[in-house]
Amino acid sequence: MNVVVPSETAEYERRVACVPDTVTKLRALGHTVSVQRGAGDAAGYPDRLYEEAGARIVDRDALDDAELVLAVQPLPLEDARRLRAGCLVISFLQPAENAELLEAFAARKASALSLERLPRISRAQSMDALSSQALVAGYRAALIAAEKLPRFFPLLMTAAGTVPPAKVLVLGAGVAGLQAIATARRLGAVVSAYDVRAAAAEEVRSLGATFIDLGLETLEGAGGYAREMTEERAIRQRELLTPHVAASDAVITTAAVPGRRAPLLVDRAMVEAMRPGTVIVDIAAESGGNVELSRPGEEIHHQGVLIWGGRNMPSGMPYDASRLYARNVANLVELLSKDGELKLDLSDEIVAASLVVHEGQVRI
Amino acid sequence: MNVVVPSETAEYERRVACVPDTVTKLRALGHTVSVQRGAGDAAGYPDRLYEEAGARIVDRDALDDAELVLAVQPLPLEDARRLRAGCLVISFLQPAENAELLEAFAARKASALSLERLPRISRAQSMDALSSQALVAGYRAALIAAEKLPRFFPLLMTAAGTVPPAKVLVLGAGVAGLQAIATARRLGAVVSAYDVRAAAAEEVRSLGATFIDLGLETLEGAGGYAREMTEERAIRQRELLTPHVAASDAVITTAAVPGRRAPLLVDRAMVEAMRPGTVIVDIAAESGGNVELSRPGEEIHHQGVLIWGGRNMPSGMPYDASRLYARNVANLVELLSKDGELKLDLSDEIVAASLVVHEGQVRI
Amino acid sequence: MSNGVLFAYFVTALCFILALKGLSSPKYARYGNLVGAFGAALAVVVTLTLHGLGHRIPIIVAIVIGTLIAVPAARLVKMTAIPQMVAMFNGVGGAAAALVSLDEYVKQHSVDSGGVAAAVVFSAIVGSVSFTGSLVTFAKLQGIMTGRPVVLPGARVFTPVLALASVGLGIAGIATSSVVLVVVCAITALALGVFFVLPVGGADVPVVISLLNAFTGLTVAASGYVLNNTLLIVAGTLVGASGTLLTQLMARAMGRPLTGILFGAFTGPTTAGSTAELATDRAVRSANAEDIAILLAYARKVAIVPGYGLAVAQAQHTVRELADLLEARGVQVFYAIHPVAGRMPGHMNVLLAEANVPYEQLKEMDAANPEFSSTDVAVVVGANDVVNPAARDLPGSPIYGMPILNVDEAANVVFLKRSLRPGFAGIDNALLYHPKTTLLFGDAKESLSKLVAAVKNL
Amino acid sequence: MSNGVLFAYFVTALCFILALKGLSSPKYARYGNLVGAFGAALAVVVTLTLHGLGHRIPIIVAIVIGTLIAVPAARLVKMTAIPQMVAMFNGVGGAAAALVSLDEYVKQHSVDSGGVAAAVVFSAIVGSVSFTGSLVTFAKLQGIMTGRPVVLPGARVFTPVLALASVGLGIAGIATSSVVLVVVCAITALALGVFFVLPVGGADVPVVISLLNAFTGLTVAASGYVLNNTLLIVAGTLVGASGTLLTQLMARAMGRPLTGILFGAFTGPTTAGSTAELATDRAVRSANAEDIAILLAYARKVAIVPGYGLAVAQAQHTVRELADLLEARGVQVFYAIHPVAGRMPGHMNVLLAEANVPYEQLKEMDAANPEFSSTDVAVVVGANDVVNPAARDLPGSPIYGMPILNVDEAANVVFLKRSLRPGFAGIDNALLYHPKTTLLFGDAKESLSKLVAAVKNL
Amino acid sequence: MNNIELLTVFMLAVFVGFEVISKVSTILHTPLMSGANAIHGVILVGAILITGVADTAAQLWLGLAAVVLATANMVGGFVVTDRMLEMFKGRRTSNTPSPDAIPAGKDGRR
Amino acid sequence: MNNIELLTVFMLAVFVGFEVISKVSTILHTPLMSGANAIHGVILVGAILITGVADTAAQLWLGLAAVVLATANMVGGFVVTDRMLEMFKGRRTSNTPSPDAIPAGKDGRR
Ligand SMILES: NC(=O)c1ccc[n+]([C@@H]2O[C@H](COP(=O)([O-])OP(=O)(O)OC[C@H]3O[C@@H](n4cnc5c(N)ncnc54)[C@H](OP(=O)(O)O)[C@@H]3O)[C@@H](O)[C@H]2O)c1
Ligand SMILES: NC(=O)c1ccc[n+]([C@@H]2O[C@H](COP(=O)([O-])OP(=O)(O)OC[C@H]3O[C@@H](n4cnc5c(N)ncnc54)[C@H](OP(=O)(O)O)[C@@H]3O)[C@@H](O)[C@H]2O)c1
Ligand SMILES: NC(=O)c1ccc[n+]([C@@H]2O[C@H](COP(=O)([O-])OP(=O)(O)OC[C@H]3O[C@@H](n4cnc5c(N)ncnc54)[C@H](O)[C@@H]3O)[C@@H](O)[C@H]2O)c1
Ligand SMILES: NC(=O)c1ccc[n+]([C@@H]2O[C@H](COP(=O)([O-])OP(=O)(O)OC[C@H]3O[C@@H](n4cnc5c(N)ncnc54)[C@H](O)[C@@H]3O)[C@@H](O)[C@H]2O)c1
Repeated sequence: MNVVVPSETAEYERRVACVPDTVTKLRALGHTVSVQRGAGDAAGYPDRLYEEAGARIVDRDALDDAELVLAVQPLPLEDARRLRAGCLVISFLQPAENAELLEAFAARKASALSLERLPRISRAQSMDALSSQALVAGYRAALIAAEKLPRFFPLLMTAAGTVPPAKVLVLGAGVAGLQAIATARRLGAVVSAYDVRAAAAEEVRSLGATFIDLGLETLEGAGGYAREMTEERAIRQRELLTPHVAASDAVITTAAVPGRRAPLLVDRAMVEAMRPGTVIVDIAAESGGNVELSRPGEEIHHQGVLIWGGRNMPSGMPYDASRLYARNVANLVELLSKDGELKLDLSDEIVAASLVVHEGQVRI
Repeated sequence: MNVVVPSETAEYERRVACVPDTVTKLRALGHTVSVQRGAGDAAGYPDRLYEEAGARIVDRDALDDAELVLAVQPLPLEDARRLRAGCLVISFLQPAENAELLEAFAARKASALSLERLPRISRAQSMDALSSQALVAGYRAALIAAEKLPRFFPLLMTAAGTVPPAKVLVLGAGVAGLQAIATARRLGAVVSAYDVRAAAAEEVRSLGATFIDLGLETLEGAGGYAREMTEERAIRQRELLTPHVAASDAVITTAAVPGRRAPLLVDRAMVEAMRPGTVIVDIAAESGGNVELSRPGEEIHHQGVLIWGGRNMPSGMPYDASRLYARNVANLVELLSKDGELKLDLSDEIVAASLVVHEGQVRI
Repeated sequence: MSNGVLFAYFVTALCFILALKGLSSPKYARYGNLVGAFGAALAVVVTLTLHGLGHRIPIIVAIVIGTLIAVPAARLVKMTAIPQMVAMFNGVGGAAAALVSLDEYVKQHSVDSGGVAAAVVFSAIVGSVSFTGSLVTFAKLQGIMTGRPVVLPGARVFTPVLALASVGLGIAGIATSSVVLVVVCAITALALGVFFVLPVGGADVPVVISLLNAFTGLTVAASGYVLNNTLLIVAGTLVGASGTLLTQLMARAMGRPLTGILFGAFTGPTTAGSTAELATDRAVRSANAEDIAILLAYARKVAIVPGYGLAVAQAQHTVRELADLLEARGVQVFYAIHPVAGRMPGHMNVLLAEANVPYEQLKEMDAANPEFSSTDVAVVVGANDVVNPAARDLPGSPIYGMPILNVDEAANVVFLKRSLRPGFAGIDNALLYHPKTTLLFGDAKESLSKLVAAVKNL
Repeated sequence: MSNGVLFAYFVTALCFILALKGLSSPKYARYGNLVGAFGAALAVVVTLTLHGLGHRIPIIVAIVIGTLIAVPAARLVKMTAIPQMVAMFNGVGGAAAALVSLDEYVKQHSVDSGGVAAAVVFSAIVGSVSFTGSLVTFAKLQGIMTGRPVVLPGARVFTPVLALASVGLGIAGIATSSVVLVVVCAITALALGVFFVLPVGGADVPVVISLLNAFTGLTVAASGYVLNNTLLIVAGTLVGASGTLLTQLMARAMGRPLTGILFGAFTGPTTAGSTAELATDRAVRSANAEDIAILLAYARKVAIVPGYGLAVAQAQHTVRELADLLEARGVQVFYAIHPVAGRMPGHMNVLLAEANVPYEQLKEMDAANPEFSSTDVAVVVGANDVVNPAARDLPGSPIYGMPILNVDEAANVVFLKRSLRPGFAGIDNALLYHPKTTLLFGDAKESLSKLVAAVKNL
Repeated sequence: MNNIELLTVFMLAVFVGFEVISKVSTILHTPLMSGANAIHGVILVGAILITGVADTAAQLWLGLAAVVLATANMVGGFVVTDRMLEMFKGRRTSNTPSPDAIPAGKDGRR
Repeated sequence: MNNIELLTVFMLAVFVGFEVISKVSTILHTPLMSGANAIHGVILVGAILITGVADTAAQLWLGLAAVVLATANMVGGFVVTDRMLEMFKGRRTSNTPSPDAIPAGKDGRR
């Protein structure tokens, strides 16, 4: 089958959906792989390596004959409109926000599989691109906080006096949050964290950090995710978090609820309660922000506090982010492939949940 | 005595030579402290805190009556020309490069103490600003390398496959280099290092990193510093280092020889031997650079390799850098103070070595 | 007896002490056993060559017969059936000792001192109890009868009555110099032996074997007293003392008081086995740190499989200590890291890096799996789902299809966890109940500390 | 003797065994000693009340005199002088045992069996050697004579001759039933004891005391044989055996073979003391891990002072293990971090953070210094310059003026380092030679591991 | 020996019996039990002695029965102990301890 | 007792003597030595016995001398051992071990 990997066109996107390693893997599954010229350049994978792995280097028109398109971001509308019938597109799709695109796929009788929709079951873990990219985001969030903070993370006792360790607060201890905790701890910071899920307390402690227990009830949603907060609880939570935020040198926020705007965890007053020279890294900035003042891709200075809003954070580490993403996608393709052909088995819960456009139908 | 702390005027300089803590200390020694309005702003020390510590907030004209001036960077010439006789200036001075400034001090019968010239004896460790600032530089160098590298530092075994750890090479294992090693190791990188001093091998290993033994003779200079390399040896060293550099994901260079141009450790060919997507952080860029292609304060992309040239690296973390610097300076002032008066005892080896202008004389 | 013979007996006693000493250290155990055998052989040969010994030929024939029965039995028995074999040998030893005392009593008909009389009765009763008791343990272990505690109706009253009766008969027999009464006493004791062991549950039987072994030792000492033979006294006492201590050690190792083992069936329902407290019907095998330490220390290749429990227990430094210790002993150790072990990607890497575990020792799943078949022991530290064979073998299981670490291919699997509770996925793990699996219950950090201490003590 | 008396003696023997057992564990040592004393008192009282004992009054007076001499001596002696006190007591015991045998010999004039004769000579010789040998050790330790090995000219030949002579005289005495010859034999042995101990160096004297102690034990056993008294045989043998083992353990703890201690002065020049290999004139006190472990385990407050050596040895995890162990025993532990310990600013912080030492346990210099005066033990792990009092007290020293950690204010200082070599600054550290300092030589990681093991074994 | 002397011997033997095995590791419980079991097979000496002076046929047969039983105890005991101890033969051999090597005491139910 | 029986007692006592102290920690070497030293003071029993049957004045004086010496050995030994062991009285007391508590064996030179 003809697999095509187009270059990403979105601004700030440096990842690529297929790396030379996974070219090899896809070919072993019986597919032919075409990669758009320069698609891997920004991620550190030059065309030469793809060729060595057995891919053809093509230009974007190859999309016309594609049977399987692998991408990171949703395809631009104009590309969707050139797909041939029966073609399958695998990428992040943000289906809730891209109704027009889904319609375009349906109109072309193309299928589309949204990686956001993969169920979080054990079998699907190796295809879980949300997890793998959240891993990258969490790691980078901690590094950025360390780099932006005008102080040391670790405790240092030196001839010029003792430098106390930085206090880092991580809000939201999902995949990204846990990785941020681990990374900040590695650098020597004193880390505490908060999350609404019941399991989070033990998970946070298993990384050697302190869990902040606000005494509020936990919010467990489906599939291991959190539920949305009521406004009342949100207010109470912010109130209780305020002293913790105010005492921190760096705050990293990672809270999310699938399919919703990110919960607001830190409002303006809380920022103003912080000391000057402190830093907030909000990796949920793109999906509405956990911090009232954060703007994706921007550094806001507010009363001496630096608020760093994340924008496509995994893209900041494109080489490994692409490697992980590409492997997720390749594992998914493996699941869908049979003897070199695609077989969309709707009785498989993974396919059923994530296939958002199929046979001319938008399935959500 | 009237101590004046002017704002730093140099570009990129965000540090300040006195922090509220050390105001208290200086006052305890019997001095009055005047801080220029906004001097600590960039470092995260607002005027309010200085006032609370008992400093007067003044404007720059206060330099006219200063008896002791504390600064980070060498004073601008015009400020030097307004000092009154007998005034002492303590700061980094780079005496070799600032002959005109020294003459200006001498002309005003002012004294100047260069922190670079402090002897590295045990007693002077608490005043050793070179060390404290190198500490900051080393830490930041590792963070920057981690942040710029498009891959992870640590090894991660995940559902999307295993990410190998980054290989980090540190060239020059002095104060900054050792701290860079420690920080990169904390983040999980596989670190190796090279230095010309004999003691370096054990020091590197004491941090859990690998020492690269090139089999060349060691170069021990005076005072625990290194000696300059002959050109012949420099070539041989680069030759032997090439495979190590080529195998690295990130290279951090920190080599320096006091009073000399930084030794050239990585030339263009060596950079070109590196894989695309790799990173070099040269914290010696300002003093000529350990890397042929580095430029202070710039990010150079050369054949896929990012070369990050450091420029005033401690300034990037001004809060703690200032805290350490200010304590160093305060400890020095304590040594020089007697009953609230300054007493320059030239029989003290610390004073003798670092006082570069005194009683109208340039002493070097 | 000549001084030469007595001296030979002395040497034998010395050999026995050295044998016990050797047997209590893994290094010298085998050697100790040989020394004991040498001593025993010496004593027998010297006795056989005694001047004036009658019936020499029949005796030698009897010895040959005994040997011909015992050696093949001991050589051919399956490893798993060794405990019942030991029980059997112990039983016949007890019988022999009782016979010797009785015989001497028959011969002298009446005895001169109260001490000797008491010794005769003692060895008749205790030897008989040891004999039939051992037979019952044999039957239980061999599966000839149920391994569950058997409490006959009225046993609670009947057993003490039987004990009193046999003592009473013995005293009466001595008092009246009656051979018949003493024989009847011995026969009563035979019944007593049966009732003594019946209520003991299968899992506790080995402790009882050890106790009966100590009994036999004391019987032999008593016989020695009757025969005025120092060797028998010393050897019997040695075995009696060490057997008693050993019984206690064994009971303690199982975490149960001796009285509970012996009489538990009368008092409560929890005697079925030492794992009764676990809320499961299937049996698991739990062991203590010393056992597992030996398993590890004498292995060639050990895999450490960390999971979320390692992180919860923050046992990363301790696990490394154990691995280092084993490596220092020449054991090859590697860490098998499952991609989703823990609760975040790379969780195990962060942990182990903190403990400075060299990266070279970490094997990712694909590299680790081919290793297990040549691995002697896989130590699963607080992991569960990632080694659950259901993911491989049980379509329909929620984790079916997830690749796992095939620890079940290792020769032995040791789990360190706190209970039989499942992990993240909430599903039971059949590997916990597998015959090649041993569990060490407790917090991972504590368990690992115990293992470290135990390995150091080897 | 009546059975009652014999039984009392039996109880005494039992008490002695329990006493030795108790004395070998820190927990029960005191109790063990009391049990021993009780047993001894029992035996003496029972003996005094023996029916038919003559000279009861003089005997009791003699006992009172002995007590009046011994108790004040034992109570008032300075702690540091206890070893010589023990030597003295041992010596008089040896003399007593020899006297008892001789007296019995004198009384019987000739002895019936060869065994008893041999026992008389044995106790005469060995008791005498023990007596004068102990006197010489006393003199050495008390400073009455030099502690250095004394090799009299010709001693190499003379000593063995003396030994042979005294044995020969003894045999002759027995053969001729001559009291005089046996007494002469004993007198020769007195001289032998002197020559035996003279060549032993002061540091090794305690080992010799232990050996003489075992000698006395054997003398007592021999006397028991002569008197046909089982209690004396058992007690004497117990002391002889445990004393012999103890002597070996002590020699091993000093890392020197027993023969080297006894005869080293004849063969080589290195007998002066166990620290002779250190290239220094000043004496240091080194100890082994067990001693230091007890010091630590029984302390209330322990300071750990890490330095560059900790980093070189990469012993951060082990030091934490030790600290955790001590804390678990209720000892208060803190880490005192000098600002320039190691080779880069914050070196110790990086290390200890890797081992996950809680930040709260770290005290910077200014916070740590006031703590030392209330600290029982400061353990200096691979640090040197940062605790060198020269920086405080010795103007002109290159490190003068550098603030240091005042570990010398702690009650005890323990250094873990590999040698007496100086640190970064290259200057000697007087604290190493201070009386309150103990050194544990070796790589810091290994030393710490040993300490961990030793503390666990307490 | 008189009774007190016997008591002394008995007491000493008890101590020796206790002390020599006081530090045994669990894994050796079963072999140690088995070895001790073989040792009390030395009753064979007693059996031989009484059989050697048997006067009546009954005594003889009783004695011979005791000899057979005691021999089985002793010989079988040492042999079976040796088999159990094979696992301690030495390190680096190919026969690694099997799960059976864990004393049955723990797993009577499997 | 005959000689072989004595030998047996002797052998058993040797084992007990060895075994009971085989695991002693270094810090207890000196107290243990001193305690053992006190134990052999039981020669006092022998001294009393011979003195009790002394026929001649010489024997009596010899015996009494032995009694005095043996008493000193026994009483002094137990008392001095007790003093040494004071440091083990219990934990959490204020008298922490002084450096003197380290056995002199290590530091004869200080
Ligand atoms: N890595 C990831 O990214 C990720 C993310 C989310 C979910 N998951 C899931 O998490 C699971 C990971 O598998 P796993 O095998 O590592 O963990 P697991 O299946 O959750 O099992 C952990 C085991 O550790 C034991 N344990 C907990 N605390 C302990 C302690 N203090 N001492 C000793 N044992 C302790 C528990 O048993 P006791 O209670 O009996 O002690 C439990 O059975 C997988 O199902 C995976 O899908 C992984
Ligand atoms: N922190 C900084 O920023 C910095 C920078 C440069 C220089 N310095 C200087 O470095 C010194 C630091 O003082 P310090 O007390 O930490 O170190 P130090 O004075 O250098 O002493 C270290 C001691 O550790 C011992 N040692 C080395 N390896 C060992 C091992 N494997 N096991 C056990 N012991 C070992 C050495 O003794 P043996 O050889 O006998 O074992 C040595 O005496 C100061 O003089 C300071 O001025 C500090
Ligand atoms: N079994 C699997 O395959 C698998 C794979 C990955 C993750 N997971 C589970 O899913 C969990 C969540 O994963 P995620 O990181 O993708 O989640 P996410 O990105 O949706 O959310 C991030 C975190 O924000 C938290 N959060 C939501 N609302 C919050 C609020 N109001 N205040 C504070 N915190 C809030 C969530 O609880 C979550 O931990 C993980 O922690 C993990 O346990 C399971
Ligand atoms: N005793 C004290 O008070 C004190 C205080 C601080 C530092 N020091 C010592 O001084 C040493 C150097 O200090 P620094 O960091 O300020 O030195 P630096 O900044 O002058 O040089 C940095 C490092 O570069 C190395 N270097 C020089 N030429 C090189 C070459 N050609 N190739 C590779 N490496 C080269 C040097 O050896 C040095 O380690 C420290 O490591 C420390 O041991 C002592």
